[in-house]
Amino acid sequence: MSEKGPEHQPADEPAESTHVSTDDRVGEGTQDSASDADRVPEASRWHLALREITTGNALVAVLSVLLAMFFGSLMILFTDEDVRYGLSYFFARPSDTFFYAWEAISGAYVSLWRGAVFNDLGGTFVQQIKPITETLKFAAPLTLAGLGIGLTFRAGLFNIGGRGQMLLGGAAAAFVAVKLDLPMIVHLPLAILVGALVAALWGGIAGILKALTGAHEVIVTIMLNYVGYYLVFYALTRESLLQAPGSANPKSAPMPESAVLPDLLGPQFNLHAGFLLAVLATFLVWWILNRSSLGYRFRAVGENPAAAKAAGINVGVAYASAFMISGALVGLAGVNQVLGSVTDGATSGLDAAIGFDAITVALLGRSRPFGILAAGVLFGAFKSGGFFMQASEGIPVDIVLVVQSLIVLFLAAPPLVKAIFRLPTKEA
Amino acid sequence: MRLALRDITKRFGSLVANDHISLTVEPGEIHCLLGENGAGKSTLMNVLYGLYQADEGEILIDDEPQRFKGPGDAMAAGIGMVHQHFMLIPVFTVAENVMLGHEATGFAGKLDLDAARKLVRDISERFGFEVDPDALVEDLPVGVQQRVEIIKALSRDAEVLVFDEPTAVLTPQETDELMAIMRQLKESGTGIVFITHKLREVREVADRITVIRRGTVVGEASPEASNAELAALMVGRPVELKVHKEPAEPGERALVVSDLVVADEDGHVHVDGISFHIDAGEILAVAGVQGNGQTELTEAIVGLAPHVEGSINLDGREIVGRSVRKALEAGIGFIPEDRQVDGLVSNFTIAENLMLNRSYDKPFVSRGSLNLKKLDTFAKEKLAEYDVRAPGVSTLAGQLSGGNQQKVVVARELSRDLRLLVASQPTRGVDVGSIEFIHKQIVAARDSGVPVLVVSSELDEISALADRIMVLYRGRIVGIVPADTSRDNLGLMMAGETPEGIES
Amino acid sequence: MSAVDLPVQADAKGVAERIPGLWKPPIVMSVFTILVALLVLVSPREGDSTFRWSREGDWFAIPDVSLPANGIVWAAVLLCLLCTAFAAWRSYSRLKTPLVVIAAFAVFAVSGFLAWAVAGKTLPVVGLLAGALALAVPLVFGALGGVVGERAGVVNIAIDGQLLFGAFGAAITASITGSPWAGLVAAMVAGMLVALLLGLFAITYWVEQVIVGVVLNVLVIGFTSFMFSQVLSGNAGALNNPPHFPRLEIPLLSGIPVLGPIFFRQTVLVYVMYAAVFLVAWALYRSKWGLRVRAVGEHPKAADTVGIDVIATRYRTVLLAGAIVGIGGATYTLVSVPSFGREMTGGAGYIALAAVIFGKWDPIKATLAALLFGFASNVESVLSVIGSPVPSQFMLMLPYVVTIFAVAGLVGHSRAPAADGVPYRKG
Amino acid sequence: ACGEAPAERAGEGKSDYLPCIVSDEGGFDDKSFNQLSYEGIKAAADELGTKPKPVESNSPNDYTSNLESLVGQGCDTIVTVGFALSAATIESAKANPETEYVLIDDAADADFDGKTDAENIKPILYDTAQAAFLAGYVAADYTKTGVVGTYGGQPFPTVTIFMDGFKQGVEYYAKTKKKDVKVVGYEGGEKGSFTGEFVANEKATNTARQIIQQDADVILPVGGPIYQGALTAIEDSGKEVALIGVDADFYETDPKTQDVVLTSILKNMKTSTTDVVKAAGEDEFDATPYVGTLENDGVGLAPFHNFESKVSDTLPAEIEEVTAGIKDGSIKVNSYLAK
Ligand SMILES: Nc1ncnc2c1ncn2[C@@H]1O[C@H](COP(=O)(O)OP(=O)(O)OP(=O)(O)O)[C@@H](O)[C@H]1O
Ligand SMILES: Nc1ncnc2c1ncn2[C@@H]1O[C@H](COP(=O)(O)OP(=O)(O)OP(=O)(O)O)[C@@H](O)[C@H]1O
Ligand SMILES: [Mg+2]
Ligand SMILES: [Mg+2]
Repeated sequence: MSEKGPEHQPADEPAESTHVSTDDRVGEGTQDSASDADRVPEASRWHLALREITTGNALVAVLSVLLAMFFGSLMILFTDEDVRYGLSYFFARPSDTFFYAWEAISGAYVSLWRGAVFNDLGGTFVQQIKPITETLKFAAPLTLAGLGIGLTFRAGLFNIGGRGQMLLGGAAAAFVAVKLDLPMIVHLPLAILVGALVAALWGGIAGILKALTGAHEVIVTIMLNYVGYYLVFYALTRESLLQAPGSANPKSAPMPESAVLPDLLGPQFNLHAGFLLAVLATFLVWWILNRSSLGYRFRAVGENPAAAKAAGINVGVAYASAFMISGALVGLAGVNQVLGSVTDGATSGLDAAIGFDAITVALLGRSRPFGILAAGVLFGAFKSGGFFMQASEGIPVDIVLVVQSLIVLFLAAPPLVKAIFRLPTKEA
Repeated sequence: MRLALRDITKRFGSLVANDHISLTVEPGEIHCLLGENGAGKSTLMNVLYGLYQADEGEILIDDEPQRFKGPGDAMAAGIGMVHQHFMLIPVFTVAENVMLGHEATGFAGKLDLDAARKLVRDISERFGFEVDPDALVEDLPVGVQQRVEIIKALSRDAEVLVFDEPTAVLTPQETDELMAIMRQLKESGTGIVFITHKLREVREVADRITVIRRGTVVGEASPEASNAELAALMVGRPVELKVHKEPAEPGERALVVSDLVVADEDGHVHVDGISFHIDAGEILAVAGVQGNGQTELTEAIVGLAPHVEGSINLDGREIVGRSVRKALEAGIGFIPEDRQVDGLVSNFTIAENLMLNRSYDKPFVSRGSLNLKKLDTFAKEKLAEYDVRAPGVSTLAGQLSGGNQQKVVVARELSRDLRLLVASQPTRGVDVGSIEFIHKQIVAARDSGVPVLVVSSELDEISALADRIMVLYRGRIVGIVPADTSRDNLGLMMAGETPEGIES
Repeated sequence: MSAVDLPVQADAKGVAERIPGLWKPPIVMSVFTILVALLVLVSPREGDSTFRWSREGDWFAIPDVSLPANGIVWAAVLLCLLCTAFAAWRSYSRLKTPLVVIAAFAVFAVSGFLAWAVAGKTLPVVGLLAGALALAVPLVFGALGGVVGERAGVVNIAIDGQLLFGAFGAAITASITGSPWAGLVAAMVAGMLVALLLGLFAITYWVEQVIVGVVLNVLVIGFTSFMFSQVLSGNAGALNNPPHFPRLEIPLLSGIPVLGPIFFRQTVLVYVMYAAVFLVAWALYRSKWGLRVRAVGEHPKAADTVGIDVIATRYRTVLLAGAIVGIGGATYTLVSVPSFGREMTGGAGYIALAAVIFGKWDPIKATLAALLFGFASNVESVLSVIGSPVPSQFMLMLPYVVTIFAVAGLVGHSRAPAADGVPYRKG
Repeated sequence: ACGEAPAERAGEGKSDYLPCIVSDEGGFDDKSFNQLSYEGIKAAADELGTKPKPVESNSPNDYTSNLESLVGQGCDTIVTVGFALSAATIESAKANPETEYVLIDDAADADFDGKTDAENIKPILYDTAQAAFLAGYVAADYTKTGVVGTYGGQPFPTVTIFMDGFKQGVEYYAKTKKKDVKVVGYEGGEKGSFTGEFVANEKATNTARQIIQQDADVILPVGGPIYQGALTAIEDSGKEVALIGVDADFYETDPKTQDVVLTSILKNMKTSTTDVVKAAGEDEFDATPYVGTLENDGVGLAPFHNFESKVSDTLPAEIEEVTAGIKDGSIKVNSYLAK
């Protein structure tokens, strides 16, 4: 389940890029390791560098993105009104079609860029750089949830329960936020903590059931998504629980100031401390996985539960604790939503499908903490840019889903990308 | 049918696994291939069988060059292979396994299982096997599984049969039976390629011997050559075949097992009320045909078995009902019988594997955090001490050859303060050079006062290591006998009989 | 864990198998017995519960059964207790609880609950069961496709994508051609298209199959939603107005009381489903095709060594699985509702995936798992219509909670085909 | 792909007034308020000679960003649809006092002081219960089995207000006419049958089926496209079951329903949105809240169309009467808006 990523590996980590199943001695696994590079004589440095560029991961990544955008363009072209209009008299004046096509595609991607990174049309500096801060804002929950899901991957588990964990975490944080009246120093941390804790317990159910009864975690987490959703929905319709007093809508009261994640760059930007939380969590997860004994055991259990068990590692405890930590992280994504991004009240939609997007984020980040952070930022950029693109070009944000998923697919299959671009493949 | 391999070269990346190897197999000949782990024997056979494509060279049958695109072509040409790792589908019956790939069918592709059953029975009869065509392969003892492999090959009228390390998992009796079958096949004109690490077997059946080292043929040897000569040819240096060991000096009673019953989760009893003891500084070797409770016995001691009754007492403390971790912390070292399944995490580095059983506490963990420096130093030490052939401590364990993987496991288990060592099949599939080394380590552990329980299906290994021998049959003890008990008597006991003059 | 000749990955995953599950049935059964008893203890109901068995068109009418609600519940509790005691005795004797006892227990517990919930009202039993079947149809096809693909060693998380794309393809094609049959074929093709992508990445490029599946689902959602808003909604009349399969009563059979209306007054797709379940089950275990598919999924290398083309077999099987799932997709737009809608499968593919695992990769058991889910959903629907004493959110939770209990309590660890999810690489 | 190449492309905007609209999670093809509001803004834009900018939301995550993007695009008027967008709309309105906002289906009153929280928001609300009350009355009169049914997508107030009014209408009829008519599928509050999603799927069909099996011969599905499930269920049942539409007149918006639609509960979002946006485009934006009632024709009952001959002769007159009663307050219809 865990793919070894292209990112730089700490010394103690296996620096391989492909998962090689244990009885499978055919793999290309050993080939692209660092030791491979060591063996190459000095003289061919330049040659090697060239090869590294044409066969390396960076190029594949860039090409994957290009390829995905190409397919996205096709969809835009196919549905763009102007292009179809141009096509209606294509043979009379083909140049129009090409002009419209260029307009449509460049318009889409330029606006994507403007919405995600830098808006050169913005009147003020703040407006110009606001997109990048929006990107980071969207990156925060994706990263947090991605970290949680990536962590379970590393322990050989599959957590599809992101939605439920986010909902429970967010709802619990909202509960603490709206029901208690405390000074910020206590209130905010308490809300965050309770959110993470409740989500940890919720996530833990899957791990504990797996440990105790062997119930398949995929089934349990899928089912818990629905159960969690209806639970939160129920809470939102009860004033004693979450519903805003006096309101008939299934929505909580707005979060009080004292429980809201503070803005990072002042009020003119929406970027809040949730991003900080995500970065901190990245370091924490990195430490857990690579430097802590707990993480070592997670990885051992993930790679070979039988050997881990024979070596005295309690596999059930590892499953349960991995799921709890994962739940807490995913729950923090929910907390981030409620206390940071959408502070006007919790709803049953607070998860914003991030629980599922995060699976892709974790996969794209190859379950490596910093990879996940990078993937989270990339997806955040797509999200932020998507809104801008929709508003300015009228292209539905769904296209972003398509481009995103294609990127993940292509990145996961470098030989395909290389074959499409006719690049040399490394010796197998 | 006369088979010839000419100048076969096979590369894996920069590694030349086979370097211009030539080889002929005459009809009615048993041709032995010898070589260390990783010498390239299996690779050569896989090329012959069409699983790999040779980079250079050609395969000739009766002087006709062949092009094998896959095993299908090779089989069609009359080549059969019994693979080092069996190619049987565990959840299929014998008949299904045998018919797979050339199924007899009725209406709408309906399987004609009766035809397959008949085929299995016919071939079994011809060779005097007893194989139930409707038994599930996973329920069969390894020896029988091997016969299924042979039936599979014969059911396709193979004229050249390749046996890749077929005896690694067999008992002496089964091995003898296999030898008999090989001779019988040879009589009927089948050519046989036989790969093994056991020199005794080679000398017993070989008509010709080819020795491979590092992908090249280093020479032919005569079947009359001595074990020492063969071993030296294989490894490239003289090898001590019999571990030199002083008589045991047993100390206090260390492990006392009484009335032990071990059942699996389905309630099947595998160990049925056995009692024995091991003293400090003594090796008790457990002999028995695989599947007679040895695995469950070791698992019960380590705490891996689900249902255990009775008592296992180590140094005066009861360990039944303890977790594996508690058992290991009580000082039990455990070399599991299948290193790839239970012994190693193949995607972990050597260093990471060396701390697998000490992931909770000192020396590599303090306050929940890993001490990587210490681990690195430790791993480098052990790499040198145990002569693990690897580029470095951060090499992935899965990339090591079987022998080197086993050394990593042994190094890990022996580098703690042990109160008991449980070693299951410690040298299975390991080449002679590594066997020598691992045996020395086990004896050294004994000499330092550690009680040792060795389980092996290898009588040579049993005799080489044991101070006393315990024979298990169907979960019960047939007898506990001195180390110098004869092979024949041991063989009888392994079949459940008590030979005369032996106290049980 | 012993024999060295088994493929390693088969065993490396199987640690949980050592966990003894003998006591799970009695434990779960006692929990449920207590729950049912609590119903009457905490909130006893007034009046009679009426169970209606007959439908119009039956050969003869079975009269309604009307009994005091509390009485039925107590009787159910008693029977449940008996079953639990029996299960406990079996576990004590280290024996497995027979499936019949579990099934009987389930019937008693469910009857008790239903009697409690419909006190003073009438429960249409036939409608309850017929609806359960209808709700389960896409799940059954999804699960069947999942079973077939995974038996060949390709994990299919993309069932949801295949259902959705099938529904999409069926809607457009049937709208354009005016024929639901063309729509059905299109749905199969659509399912195969997704399967082709799955195969390309999972089989040819060895991409982790879970990744491919998850991502394909997202891809299909993105694509169909994009097309829906850009193309379909503008031309709903021409492109999103499929004709649908009419209900087809099987003469004679449909008149059998209780069974007739449940099984034989359905659309043609349901009859296709019966055939599909039977065919897949038969072919998987009895035909040459099935033997080879299972071989490839259990031990591809072994299959290769006897001359079976592993890659081709996997491609063919995955495509077939895609076509089967596609039929399930067609039920959305050709049976259930008269047009395609954004994300209209609502994650049914994931439920089907759960049914695959729950059903232990067996076509019949997976079908039963899908039916169980359909039943739980329909209990919710029926009770919410009749009016149940439970808030709607908790009723809506019901099928999911039931599944968790069933998986944790009764099924436990299930063993996938040994090479499921493991790409095959040749030397 | 042939034809003449035009010299100049027609249909480009004449006005530089830019009306915009943000949907909630349902999207503009929800066959409900998003769609109707969108059609409303399109109609207004057509009249004004401009083109609206529509932006869809997929989650609550998106509201703020979508609003910001639209402000960035220079929108003059932004229509936001649904209570879910309320908070985001208030926030955006406060930050951009120059821009005009129209919030549909919510009062934009997060602090419950009875006043709109920002002066540049015009809330548009509909007391649909009044029209649903009439529909309930019609259903009760029409039914032959004495059972009518309803089901919803999710228990949101904008959904349950229909079910609530409908139930009251049926009960009113039962009481005044002393006839036994029963409502299945809704008991008040959140107790009732809900499909859990605003999606047309087997669950929707099946729920309708169950209602029909309870002998209901009039059925009111509330929640965007879920009524499509009822169509299938009605056809499958082979019985004479009538459908009551919501939001718009189904007879017109979905020809497939023409044979079964008894009447529809109108929530004139299209018209009100058009009116408000047109006024804004003509610089006559007025932020006073609008509550659609029977009185101001904001809500109402659609004609019986094909069913004119099937309802009782006296019904139209009785409906007139009840309408008058509701208007003058002599008949009380409870709803969260009326309290
Ligand atoms: N699929 C493969 N990919 C890369 N290298 C391989 C592969 N198979 C074998 N090798 C390499 O080829 C060499 C020969 O391996 P082979 O399996 O033929 O050894 P062997 O002689 O059969 O050893 P053993 O006695 O351990 O079975 C090894 O050094 C190994 O590194
Ligand atoms: N993924 C891999 N890539 C490259 N080489 C590999 C890979 N897996 C195994 N090898 C190599 O294959 C060779 C054979 O290893 P293998 O584990 O097959 O041993 P074996 O054939 O079982 O031999 P034995 O068990 O007798 O030592 C080893 O030298 C090992 O380095
Ligand atoms: Mg070998
Ligand atoms: Mg106010």
